[in-house]
Amino acid sequence: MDIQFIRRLADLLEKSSIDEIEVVEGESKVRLSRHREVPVAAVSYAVPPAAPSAGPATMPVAETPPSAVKAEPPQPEGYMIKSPMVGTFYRAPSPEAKPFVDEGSVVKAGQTLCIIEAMKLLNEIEADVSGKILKILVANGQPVEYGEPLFIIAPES
Amino acid sequence: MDIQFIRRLADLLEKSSIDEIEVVEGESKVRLSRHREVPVAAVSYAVPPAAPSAGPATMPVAETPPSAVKAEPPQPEGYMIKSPMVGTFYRAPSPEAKPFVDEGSVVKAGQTLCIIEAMKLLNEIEADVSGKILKILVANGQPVEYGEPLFIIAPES
Amino acid sequence: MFGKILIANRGEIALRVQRACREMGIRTVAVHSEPDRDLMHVKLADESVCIGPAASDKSYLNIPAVIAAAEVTDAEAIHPGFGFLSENADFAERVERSGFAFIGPRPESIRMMGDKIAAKVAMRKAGVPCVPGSDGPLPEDPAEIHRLAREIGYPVILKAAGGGGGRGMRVVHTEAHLLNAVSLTTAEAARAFGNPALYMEKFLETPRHIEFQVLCDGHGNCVHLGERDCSVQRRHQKVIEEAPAPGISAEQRRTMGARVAQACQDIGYRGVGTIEFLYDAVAQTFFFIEMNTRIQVEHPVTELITGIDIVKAQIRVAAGERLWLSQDDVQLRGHAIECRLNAEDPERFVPSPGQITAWHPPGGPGIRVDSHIYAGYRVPPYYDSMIGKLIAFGSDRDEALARMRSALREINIEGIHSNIALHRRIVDDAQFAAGGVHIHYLEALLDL
Amino acid sequence: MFGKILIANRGEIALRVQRACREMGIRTVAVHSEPDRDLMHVKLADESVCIGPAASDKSYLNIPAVIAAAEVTDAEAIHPGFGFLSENADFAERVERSGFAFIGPRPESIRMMGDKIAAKVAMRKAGVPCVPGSDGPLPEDPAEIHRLAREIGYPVILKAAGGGGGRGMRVVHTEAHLLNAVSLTTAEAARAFGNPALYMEKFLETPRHIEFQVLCDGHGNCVHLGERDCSVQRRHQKVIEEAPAPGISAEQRRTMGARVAQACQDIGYRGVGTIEFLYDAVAQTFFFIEMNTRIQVEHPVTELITGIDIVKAQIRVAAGERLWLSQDDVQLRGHAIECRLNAEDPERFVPSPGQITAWHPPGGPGIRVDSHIYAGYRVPPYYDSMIGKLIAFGSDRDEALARMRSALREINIEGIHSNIALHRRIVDDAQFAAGGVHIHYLEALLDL
Repeated sequence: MDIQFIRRLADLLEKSSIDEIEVVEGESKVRLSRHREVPVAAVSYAVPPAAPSAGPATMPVAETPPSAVKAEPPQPEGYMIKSPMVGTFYRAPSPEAKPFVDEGSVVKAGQTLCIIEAMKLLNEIEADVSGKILKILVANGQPVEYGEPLFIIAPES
Repeated sequence: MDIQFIRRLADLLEKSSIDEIEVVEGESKVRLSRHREVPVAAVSYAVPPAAPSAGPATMPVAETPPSAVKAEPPQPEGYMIKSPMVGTFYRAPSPEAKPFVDEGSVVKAGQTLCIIEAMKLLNEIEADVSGKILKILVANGQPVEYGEPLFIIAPES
Repeated sequence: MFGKILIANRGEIALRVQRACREMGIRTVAVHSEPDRDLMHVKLADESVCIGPAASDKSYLNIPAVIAAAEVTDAEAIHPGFGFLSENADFAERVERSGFAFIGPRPESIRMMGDKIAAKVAMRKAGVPCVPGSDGPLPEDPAEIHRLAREIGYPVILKAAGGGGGRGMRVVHTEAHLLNAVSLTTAEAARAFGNPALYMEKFLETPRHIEFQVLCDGHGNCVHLGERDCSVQRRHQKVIEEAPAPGISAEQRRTMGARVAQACQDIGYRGVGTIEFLYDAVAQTFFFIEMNTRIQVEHPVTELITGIDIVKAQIRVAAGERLWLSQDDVQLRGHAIECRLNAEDPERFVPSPGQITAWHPPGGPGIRVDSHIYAGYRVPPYYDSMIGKLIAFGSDRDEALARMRSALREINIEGIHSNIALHRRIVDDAQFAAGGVHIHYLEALLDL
Repeated sequence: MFGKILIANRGEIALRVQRACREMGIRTVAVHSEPDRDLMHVKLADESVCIGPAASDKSYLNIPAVIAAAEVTDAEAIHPGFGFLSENADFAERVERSGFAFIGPRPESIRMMGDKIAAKVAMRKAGVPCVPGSDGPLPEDPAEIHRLAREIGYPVILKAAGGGGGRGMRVVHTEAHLLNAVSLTTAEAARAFGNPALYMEKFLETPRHIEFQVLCDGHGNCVHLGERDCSVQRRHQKVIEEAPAPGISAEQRRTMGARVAQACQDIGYRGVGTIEFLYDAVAQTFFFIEMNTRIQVEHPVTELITGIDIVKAQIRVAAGERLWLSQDDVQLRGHAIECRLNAEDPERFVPSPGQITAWHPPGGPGIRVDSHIYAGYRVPPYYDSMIGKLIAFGSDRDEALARMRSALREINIEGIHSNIALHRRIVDDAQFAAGGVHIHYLEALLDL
C-alpha cells in the first residue's frame, strides 16, 4: 500500500460525496474520512461596526452575535442563576449599602442575591439553591436581558 | 484490490441511495461510507409544465433539465459524434434519397454521415474515425443543438 | 426626531420598521423572545434585548419587559408593529407614562376603536355610513325585535356583543325564524362569552372588503391615502390585497376618503389608521365595520401607488411633525397587488414551521419583497405563519397582475411548505383576474 | 404581437428580457454557450438551445448559430440584449433577411451611429450640440492646425480616428505644445491603429456624463424619457447611475429632450436608444458624444421614474405598434439610483468568478433587484463580471440614497468577491451624496 495509492484514495474522497474510505490489505489498513462543513448555507449578516463609542455602552451583549458568546473565556462549572427579567442589575439595596453577596459568599436558598430594576420597581432576585458564589457575571448598574447569566454557584452537596 | 475497483465502488455509492459499502476479499477489505445532505443549497427552478403539445415538439432536449439526460437508458459504449452546430438533422441528401448511413453501416473517416441544415445551408457532417455505426441518436428532420450527440461508432481497432 | 426606537414586534413588520429607521438615521433596539435570536432584524439591530421565553404572553405581550428594555437601552420611542401590543390601549398608556413616545394613536383613540359599539357611534356621528342595525343591545320585547328587523330589512345577522372573530353569529333570512334564532343565539352567547347581549345588523350576502388608509398628525390635520381591496380572504384572514380597489371611481374615492379623513379629524386621531368597510357593489354603498389603529400588513400596496412611505410617515407624526402634505399632494399612480406568504401546508392550511433550506425571492421591474426570512433561517412554531409579502406594481392592474404571475413563477422556498401554489392558482383564476371579487370568493374557489 | 422571441444574450439582461416576455405572454427561446446551461433564464425558458462552446466568438457572437437556433425553434423575433451582437448592423440585417424581426433599430441606424463621425454629422444636422472640433481629419498645414485650436479654444484633445476606448488620445493645454503633440500622436496612431489620421476636439476637464433615453416607433413618432446621470465611472465603465440627473432643470430637460427626440425622428430611428452627452456644469451646456442603439444596462432608473417598462416598449415597437404615448404622457416622479454589482476583487478590480454559496438580495420599499444569480450558481470566467443591479427608488434623491445605503447593508453574496464594499463607500461619500459629481470623481476617490 504505497503513498500513490493512498493519494488516489484521497483524491477520490475529495471529489466524491463520500465521507469515509477504509481499505485493509493483510496487515495493512488505511482509513480516510472527512467531516464536512455540513449545514445549509446560512446567510450571515454583517453586524454593524460598533460606533466609536459616543455614549455609554448600553447592552454590550446585544452588539455581538450570539455565537460569539461561546468564544468567551470558560466559566467555572456550577449552578447558573439567570435573570428572570429585563432591567438594571444592582448588587446592593442602595448606592451606599454593602453588596448582598460577594464572590466567595456562602448563601442559602431564598437569600437575596441582587436587585433588578425595571419600570422603577426594584425586584429582589433570590438564590434558588444553597451554596457558594463562585462568580458574579454582571457589574453593578449594568443592564441585563431575559435569561442572562448573573451568578455561578457551587451548590452544597 | 486496485484503485479502479474502488473508484467503481465510489461511483456506485454516489449514484445510489446506499450509505456504506464494505467488501472483504480474503485478507483485503474496503469500506466506503457517506453522510448525506451535504451540498450547498442550490436553488432549483420549476421547469414550466410542457404545454399540452399544441405545435410540433421543437426542441425536446431543451425542455428537460440537463441532469435528466443522465437518467436516459444507457447507450452502447463507443465513439460519439457530436453536432458541431445548431440546425436541422437530415439523414439523406434529399427526401427521396437513401440515408447516408444506417445502424450497422461500416464507415471510413471522412465519409459523410448526415447533413445539418442551418440558415438554408446544407452542412455535410463527416465521420472523423472509421468504424461501425452502433446507434443513430437523432431522427430525420429533428433539430439539434451544439454538442448534441448524433452517432455512436465502434471504432476500428 | 427620535434618536433611537425600540421595535416591540418580530418578523417581517419588525424588519420593515427597522428599514424605515435605518433610512431615517434612527438607531434601533430589537426586543425578542429566546427562540427569536436569529431573526434578521435582531441581527441587523444596533442593540437587541431578549425579553422572555417563546410564549408570547411572557415576551412580546409582556408589557413590563418591553418597557424595561426601552429603559435599559435609553430608547426614546416604541413602535408596536401590528398584532401583539399594537392595539392595547393600556400598553400605549404605560409607554407614555414611562416617558417614551408611543408610535401610534393616543390611548383614548385605541380604546374607542377597540369598543365596536363606541366606534360605530363615533363614525356615524362623523358622517361615515355604518351597517344599519340595532345600534345597541336588542330589546326584549318580541314585537320590538320584529319591528327592528323589518326596519333593517332581511336578511339580518345576530351578533353576540361579547363575540368576535366570526364566533357567536347567526344569519336570519325570514321573519318566521327570527325569534327562535334570537333565543338560540342568546343562549349560546351566554354560554360562550358569559354575556347574553345580542345586537342586530343588516346582513350583506356578497360584499367586498374595502378599506381606507388615513394619516393624521397630532395637530388636527388628516389626509387619506386612497383605498385597498382585501376581499380575498379565508376564515377572515386576508390572503391577497390590492390598491386601488377595482371599479371604485375617483369620485367615490374622493367622497368616502374625505369623510373618513374628516371623521379622524373629529375624533382627534393621530398616526396612521385603517377604516374598514363592507362594500355592496350593486348598490355602490360602503358600510363601516371597524377601524384598525395601527400599521396594516397590506400597507405596501398603498405605498406603491402613492409613493408615500407610510411607516416613515407614522414615525414622523409620532415625533410631533405637522403633516407635510395636503390631500391634493396625494396622487395615485399605477396599481399594486400583494400576496401574503405563509409557512403553511397548502392542503390543510396548518402552519409548517421548520428550517428554510433555500430562499430565492423574485426580482425585476415592479417587484417588491418584504420578508425577514433567509436561507438557513428556522421558522419557529410559536408565532404567526406569515413569512413575508410579495408585492407587484404596474402602470395598471393588468401589468401588476402579469408581474405577480411572473414573480410567482420565479419565487422559490425550500425546506418548509408555503402557500405559493395557492397564490398561483388565485392569480391565474379568471374571476380574480376580472377584478372585484367578494369576500366569499376564495372559499368558493377552494371548495371547487 | 410576437408569439415567441429568441433571446440572444446571457445573464442579467437575458433574464430581464425574459421577464418582459413572460409578462406579455410571449414564449422564450434561450440560446446559450456550453458552460451557461445553468443560467437562470435558461432554466426558466420555454425552450433552450446550446449554440456553441464557452468562447463568445463561437457562441454568443456566432451569427449563423443564433439564426439557426431561431429557425429550428420557429421563433419570430430576436432580442439582442446589450453587448455581443446588439450593435452589429450586419447581424441585424441577416436577422431581417432570414425573416425574423430584429428587436432594435433598423440596420442603417445602427451603422450610422457606429461611425462616430457620421453620427456627429447627423446629430449636428438635427440641432443636437456636439463638442466643438475639427469635424474631420486634421489639416496638414501647421498654421491651419493652430487656427483651428484657437477657434476651438484650449485645452483641446487630439484623437486618433482609428482609436477608441480611451486609447490614442492626447490633451494639449497651450499653443506651445500643439504641433509637437500632433506629430507624437500621429506617429503613435500610425503604429497602434495603422491609421495616422487625427481629429481635434475641445477638451472638457471635469464634465458629467448625462444621457437621454428615447423611444421611437417605426412610424416616425419619438418621445424622450428624460435623462440619466452616469458620471460615476472607472476606466470608462459606469459604476453607479441615477435619474433624473442632479441639478438639471425641467427646462433643460424639456429643451434637450425635444432636440434628441427630433433628431431621432429626423434619422428615422426605431426602437429604444440612448444619446450620450458630456455636460459642462458651469456653462450648463451639453455636448453629444455618441448614441447607443440598444437597451442600456442602466435602463431601470428611467423605468422607475417614468413608470414605463422600456423592454416591453422595445418589443412593442419592434412588433410594429404605433407609439401609445405622447411626450406629455411621460411624467417623471421620484428619483432612482442603480449600483452595478460585479463579481470582482474589491482591491484590484479583476474578475472573481466561482460558485456563489449564499445570495441574499435586499428588499423592502423602493428596492428593485435585477440579477440572474442564485445560491449554488457558478459565475463562469468567460464573460462580463456583472452579476446584477441593485436599484433604489424614492420620492426624492435623499430617500433613494437612504434606501440604497440601507439595501447595501442587507445585501449578502458569499463564495465570490464583489464590489459591494466599493458601492458602500461611494454612497457614504459626502461628495457623491451632494450630487453632480464629474466623470473623474471615482478615480480621484480611489486614489485617496
